[in-house]
Amino acid sequence: MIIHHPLLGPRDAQEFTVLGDASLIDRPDGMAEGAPDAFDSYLHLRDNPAGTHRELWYHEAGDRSWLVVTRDTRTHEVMQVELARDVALAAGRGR
Amino acid sequence: MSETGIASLRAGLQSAGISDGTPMRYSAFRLFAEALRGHRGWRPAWRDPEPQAEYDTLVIGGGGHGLATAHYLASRYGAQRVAVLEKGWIGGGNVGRNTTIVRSNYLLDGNEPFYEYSLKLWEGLEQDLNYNAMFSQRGILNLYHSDSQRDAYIRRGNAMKLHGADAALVGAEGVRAMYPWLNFDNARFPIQGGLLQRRAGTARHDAVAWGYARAADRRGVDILQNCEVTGLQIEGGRITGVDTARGPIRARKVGVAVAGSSSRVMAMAGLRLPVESHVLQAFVTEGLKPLIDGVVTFGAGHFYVSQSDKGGLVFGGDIDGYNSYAQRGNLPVVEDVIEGGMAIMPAIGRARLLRMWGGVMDMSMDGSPIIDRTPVEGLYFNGGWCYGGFKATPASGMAFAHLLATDEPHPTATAFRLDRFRRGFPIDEKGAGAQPNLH
Amino acid sequence: MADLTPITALGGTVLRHESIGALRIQEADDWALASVTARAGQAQAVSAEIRNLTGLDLPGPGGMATAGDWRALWLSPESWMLAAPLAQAPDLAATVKRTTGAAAAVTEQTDGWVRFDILAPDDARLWPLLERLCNVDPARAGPGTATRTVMEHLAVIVLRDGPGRAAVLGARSSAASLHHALVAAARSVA
Amino acid sequence: MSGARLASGGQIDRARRLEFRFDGRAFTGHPGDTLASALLASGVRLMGRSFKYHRPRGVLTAGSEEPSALVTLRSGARAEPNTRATVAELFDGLEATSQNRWPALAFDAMAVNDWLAPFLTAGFYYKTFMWPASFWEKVYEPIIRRAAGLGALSGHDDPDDYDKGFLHADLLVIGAGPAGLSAALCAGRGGARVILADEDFRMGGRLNAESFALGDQGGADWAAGAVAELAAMDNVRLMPRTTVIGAFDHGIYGAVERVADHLPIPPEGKPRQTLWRITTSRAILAAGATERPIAFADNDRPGIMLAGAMRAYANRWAVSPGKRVALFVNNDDGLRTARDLAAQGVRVSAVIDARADAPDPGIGGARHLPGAVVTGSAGRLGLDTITVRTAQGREFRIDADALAVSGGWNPNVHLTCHQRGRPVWDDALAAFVPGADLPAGMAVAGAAAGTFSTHGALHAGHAAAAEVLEALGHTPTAPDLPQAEDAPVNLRPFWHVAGKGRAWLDFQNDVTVKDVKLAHQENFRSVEHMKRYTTLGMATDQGKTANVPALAIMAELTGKTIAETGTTIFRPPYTPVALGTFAGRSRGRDFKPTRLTPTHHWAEAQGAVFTEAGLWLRAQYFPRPGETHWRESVDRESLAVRAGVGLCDVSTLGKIDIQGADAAEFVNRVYCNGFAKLPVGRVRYGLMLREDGFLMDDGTTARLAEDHFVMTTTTANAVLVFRHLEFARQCLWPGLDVHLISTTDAWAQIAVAGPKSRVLLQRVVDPEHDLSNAAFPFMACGDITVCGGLRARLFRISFSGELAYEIAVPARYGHALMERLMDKGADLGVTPYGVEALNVLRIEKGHATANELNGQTTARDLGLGRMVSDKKDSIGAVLSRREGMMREDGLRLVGLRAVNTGSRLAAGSHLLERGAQAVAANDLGWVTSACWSPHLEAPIALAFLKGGAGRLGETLRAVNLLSGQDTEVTVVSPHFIDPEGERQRG
Repeated sequence: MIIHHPLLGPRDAQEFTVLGDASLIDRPDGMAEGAPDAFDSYLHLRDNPAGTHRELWYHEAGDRSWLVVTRDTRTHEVMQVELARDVALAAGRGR
Repeated sequence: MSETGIASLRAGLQSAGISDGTPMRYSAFRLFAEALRGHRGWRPAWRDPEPQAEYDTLVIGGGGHGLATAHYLASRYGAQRVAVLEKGWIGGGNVGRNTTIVRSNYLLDGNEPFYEYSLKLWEGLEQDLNYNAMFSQRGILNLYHSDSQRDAYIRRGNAMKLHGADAALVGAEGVRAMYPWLNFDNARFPIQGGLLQRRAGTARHDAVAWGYARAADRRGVDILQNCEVTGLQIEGGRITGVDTARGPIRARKVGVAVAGSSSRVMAMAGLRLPVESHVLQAFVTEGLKPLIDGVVTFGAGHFYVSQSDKGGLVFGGDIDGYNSYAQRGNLPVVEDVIEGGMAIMPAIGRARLLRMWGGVMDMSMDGSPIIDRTPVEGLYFNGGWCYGGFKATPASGMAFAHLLATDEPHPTATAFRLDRFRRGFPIDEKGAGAQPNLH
Repeated sequence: MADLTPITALGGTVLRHESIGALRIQEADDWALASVTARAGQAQAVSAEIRNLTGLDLPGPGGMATAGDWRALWLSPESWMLAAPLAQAPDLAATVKRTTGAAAAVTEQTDGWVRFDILAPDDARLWPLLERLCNVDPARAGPGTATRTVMEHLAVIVLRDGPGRAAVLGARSSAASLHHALVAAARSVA
Repeated sequence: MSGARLASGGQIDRARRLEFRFDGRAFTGHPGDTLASALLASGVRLMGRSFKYHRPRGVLTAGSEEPSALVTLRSGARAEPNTRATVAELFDGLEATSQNRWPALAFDAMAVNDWLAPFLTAGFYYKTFMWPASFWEKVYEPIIRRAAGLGALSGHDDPDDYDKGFLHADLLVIGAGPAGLSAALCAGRGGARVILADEDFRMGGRLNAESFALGDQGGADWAAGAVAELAAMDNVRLMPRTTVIGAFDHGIYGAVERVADHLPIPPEGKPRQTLWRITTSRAILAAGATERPIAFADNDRPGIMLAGAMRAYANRWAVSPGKRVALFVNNDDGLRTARDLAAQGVRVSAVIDARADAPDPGIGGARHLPGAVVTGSAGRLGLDTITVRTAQGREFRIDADALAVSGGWNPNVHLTCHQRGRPVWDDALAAFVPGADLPAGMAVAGAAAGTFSTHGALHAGHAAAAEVLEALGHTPTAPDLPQAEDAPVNLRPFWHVAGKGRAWLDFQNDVTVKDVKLAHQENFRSVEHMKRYTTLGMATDQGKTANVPALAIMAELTGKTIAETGTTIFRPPYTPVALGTFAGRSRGRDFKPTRLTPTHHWAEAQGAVFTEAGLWLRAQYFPRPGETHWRESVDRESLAVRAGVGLCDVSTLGKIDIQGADAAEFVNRVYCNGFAKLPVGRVRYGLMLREDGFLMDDGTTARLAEDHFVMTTTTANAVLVFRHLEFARQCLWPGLDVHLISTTDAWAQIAVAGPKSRVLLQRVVDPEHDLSNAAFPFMACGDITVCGGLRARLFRISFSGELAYEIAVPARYGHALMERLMDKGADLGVTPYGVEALNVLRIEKGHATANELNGQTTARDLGLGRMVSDKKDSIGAVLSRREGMMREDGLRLVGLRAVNTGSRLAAGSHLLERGAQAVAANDLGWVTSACWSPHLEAPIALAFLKGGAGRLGETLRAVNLLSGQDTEVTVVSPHFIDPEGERQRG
């Protein structure tokens, strides 16, 4: 596969490590009410779509950026690649 | 042929159950007799019936597990009015695209009794099914390359023996005696020994599906091919039937055994699963004269191999690592697997890779399966087999049949619960945590 | 100065040089290295400080810049590796840290890496070597680029100085494996 | 002798002779020959045996689709089983051996299977061999296994090297026939970066095999001219002998270049083959087409070959296939064979054409039999006669030692299907053509797309390339293509001749029309069921010639159209590829890189024995003269540490530099225990959890400044932890000001351990640094200098439980520092120790390592449950408190001490009560790490024990059922040595 890194352009997927669903960005607050159920759902349950899937890739043998790759799990076509940091910030994650 | 000869042949055919109306038994005699009459007497291995409007039990998924479930429901639990619904052709999923290894060399209490039970069912499978699935107990040897790997295998081997399975530890010289052409002298990770399970082996994967299908069909199970389930009918939290490509079918109980597509089917019931779909590639070489007697796994790379009866080296390694519903993978994993092969078996360098293919795996959060009820009454789930589903086929079928028939987990499958993640009872053989692509 | 004698990454007291066909592969240890990462919101300040110190304009993604004896290559977002002649900058990280202060995270990197310079008469004779080792498109890796990629399972940075010239930075601990890979590939194409 | 070399013609170099041997017999050929063409020219027809029935086999094709003429090429460790003689390029000294026969090719005892054929129908083995159960492995299967397989591997290590590489292009053209050459010319002239790959050693495709002209040139000459023009272009890379094996995601194509297969052995340092991964924006598949046979009884005899192949042998290799040649065709293209042979002076005796309205090719002396079919063949080990049935139903024999068969052509659509694409049936061509869902960026041109005429192929190739050029922003030049034949496809589908005998579909796997009928009868009717039940298409040729006729027959039987019946899926590789090629250089010792510690060469000089730790090599122990067993060395090293001072290279631990205003907050969130208030100049032990609450890693982390930490990880988890921290930094808390960089390789870190460690260190640390207990207490850290100003870091941490330090210097000085420490500590008895002694020392102290942190254990299991802070949100804290992980009867790390000091205690043993039966229900836990403690003079161990905290003092058994060991052990605290920690604080 080729991942079009938003900063570095087309790069061999062999330079990357895949983590999984990009919803792993949405880590619940561990000190909040209902944290055990929230963490169970966050860590364990997946939509696992046959189709568009947003997922986390890490440019391990590259610039060490975590990326959110939007990819079709039926065709492997990549529709979009973003810096995960930007995605997380846009989702309201900060400190 | 003389008159008396024909008469005695007829008598023989009758005694072998060869007359219309009775199930056809396979045997050497039957084969001989059919050969003499140009094989005109063989009947379909299973029927292609029209779907009925209603069944007691529907099993969604005409793969190994679904067909085994139907067989055991009918043969062990006396179930009637059972149908198996298959989207395409039976045996077309992972039972038809795996590397055929059967073993019970598991570590954890949640797993080992189940896989050992499965192995025992394998040992009687052909007689049970009257179908030669070519289960061959050629042994599996897990190589180790370090002291800590050896320690882990000693722990595992003892766990196996405590559960009644067989296990033996073989030193480097013992490995050399079994496979003298392995790379002992120029290895990056020298072979120190291996954990051997002699009762493990391989089977003819397609034949497992066909054997179960034929056996289930003989007991009246309707096998409905090209019958994709398009919706689940749920009323008041209870399942009442399914919609299919061949029309709606009502049922009291529905078991889902569609590993690889579990999330898609269970989503019809509004359920999210602790499962991701991943592609696992497998490989076979051109046919070669016998070289590898049993199954060998490399402990310092992603590679395992056996040799089929046709002579092909059948091998595989790790999953590609990205979510996928496409039954194909990419070159980096091909290279990774074969590098592992060449690391321990430099003698296979001139064998040629004939074919590579991919299967879609239900990768669960702990690498272990799920056989359980669901929040929807009457809807049962069997999945999360990762890439270990083939060996589990008999026990999975039996345990799922048990659950469907009795509403209770089978004694060997009590740990395979859906809520084990929430409750903190993962069955994590690799210790890789809740990341499916690491299992 | 310390009275200890260093060894090279390949474990010798002298640097290894190989000539294979038209290619030369040279172990090199004459760069001091320090990573510089802008603290939150400090990228412009760091760029200015580095320009003052070195004359370098810090390069963008995948790029490499040189100014006099100084060199900077892009590592990751808002992070660069600075290089200077080791003889003149024995404690490069401290020098840089004095300049950037709290605006940057600076880490000494001189000993983390091994460098092999690859010299060929021209690009046409350089690429047969590189294309056997890493998946880098020649059209995107001309002079002035610094590409982080993989060679024979090793994470490396491929620097392009000019036609026929490349340098490969790899982890110091695997210097021997990287050297072996380079030499084997050179023999294959020689 | 049937075949012979024609007096003239062919693309062979008659001036040079190449000697070769087949089954020990000497032959000669010429450069340009394949093994098959040279054997045919020498009159050899019998080249192999089929898989199941061991039927005699000759050549069916002239290309890589060959199912029959398989030989073992070369000998010894270089033996290559199952090599297609039809693509093996002849070289001087070539050695080939026939296979799957015993004792000889002409007298094969296993041919008895052919007599047993009535019993060995499709799937016969599923129906028998079940009684008695144990006989399967013992009796039946061994016979089957020995009979099966084709060639044999040598059992020796493959002596050749293989390369891998990466190429990039704007356009990859696959196949250098008329369409491919035309496409490459167009794209090359237009300025695109083009790769043209062809599996043959001579580019030109069918142009080399046909007799017709392109413009005023012969086809082969035009091809040679095109290749010469392309070779002169800088932007075009020609890759002959290169098979594109697969179309993978995102425009990546796998290709295998046979670099040295046409040489006796590869030159020194050069690879035998190279695996290329080609990344390209666009690809044009111009892979041509494959001819298919017509099935009739005994259609598998040597001497029966495809019409196009026979034409290729005559035109390209100047080989006459026989003395009397007959043709059996259902299409006009096949008739060309008759014309070409006749033009070469070969006697064509009959043209049998299944079409009643077939045109007469007008071959002098040949009988033209429209509407006729071939119903059988005869001849021992090769064709002598065929039986023909005319349109009128009259049957008679015709003498023929060669028969050309053509059932039409199948476009080579394989690569179009590698990504879900399904070919579609074209009734007009009676063939599958590429479907609409091609891999992204791929176009198909020429015969591969069903455009069979040369004129059509040339123009299609040009048009496809022009489209690519325009898409890439180049301007295509106008086509400059020669006049070429433009014959329409004239074919009547005809798949098999009905009859009683066995009519072969899959020549290698011995699948006949009868087998397909049986599959239908038994309800194996889907194409996948048919394939799997009969094994059709599963041989080394993957059914390139067999599949379409078989599914046409299945369609007949089910009453469906071929389009409805569909086809099986084509998978990579296009043709089989040597495994060595996929491995490249990553084999043997080079399987994975090796990481060496900064003191590796020093340790080597000391005679250290090394062990693998992940990719690292670490000194395991340092044997001294007179020590005959590793235990002697390890005991000595361990005791030296406890009594004096020892040195161990611990550089392999991961080191992560963490800086930023929020560094403390960050570290506090990734460790489950508190780090926010760690003072500058101090080190703390940290436990890192995965988000699921299980232990991920542990290590010590030092605070060098308010905004600067240095974290250490275990050797095994260094990469994993770094990845995890970057995930937390970028994805979870992108607003924190924190920055990470690995410094693992930058530092040589040496543990200086033992009561005399301070004394030794004071001799190398520069005098301004006060190492007294007051100034530099246990868990202190700081920047120092050594040996006259060398920057260094000192950590007062202890893995052994003794007074101990770890000192770090720039990696290039590690070797020298080790020598200096050895030198300065000579009078203190300083002793280097390896990881074995390190392990003994840490077991004695009760420290966990990878054996305990195996990903399945919790902080609570280690007895460290209280370290998981509930006052903060750290990764893993919430899920670490799940019910299943908080059980009172859960596992707990304990120490074990053998009751009998002479007994053995093995890691991996399980724990049982005395007298308890060895069954799972009685399993109390297992031994994680075990050693002989030279300090305690007893076997000791660490173990996870159910309810372990409450069982101290109990006597249990450590049982290893694999070795029969059953050892009584006392449960003790895991801290065997100095549980109060006074030594390390001293």
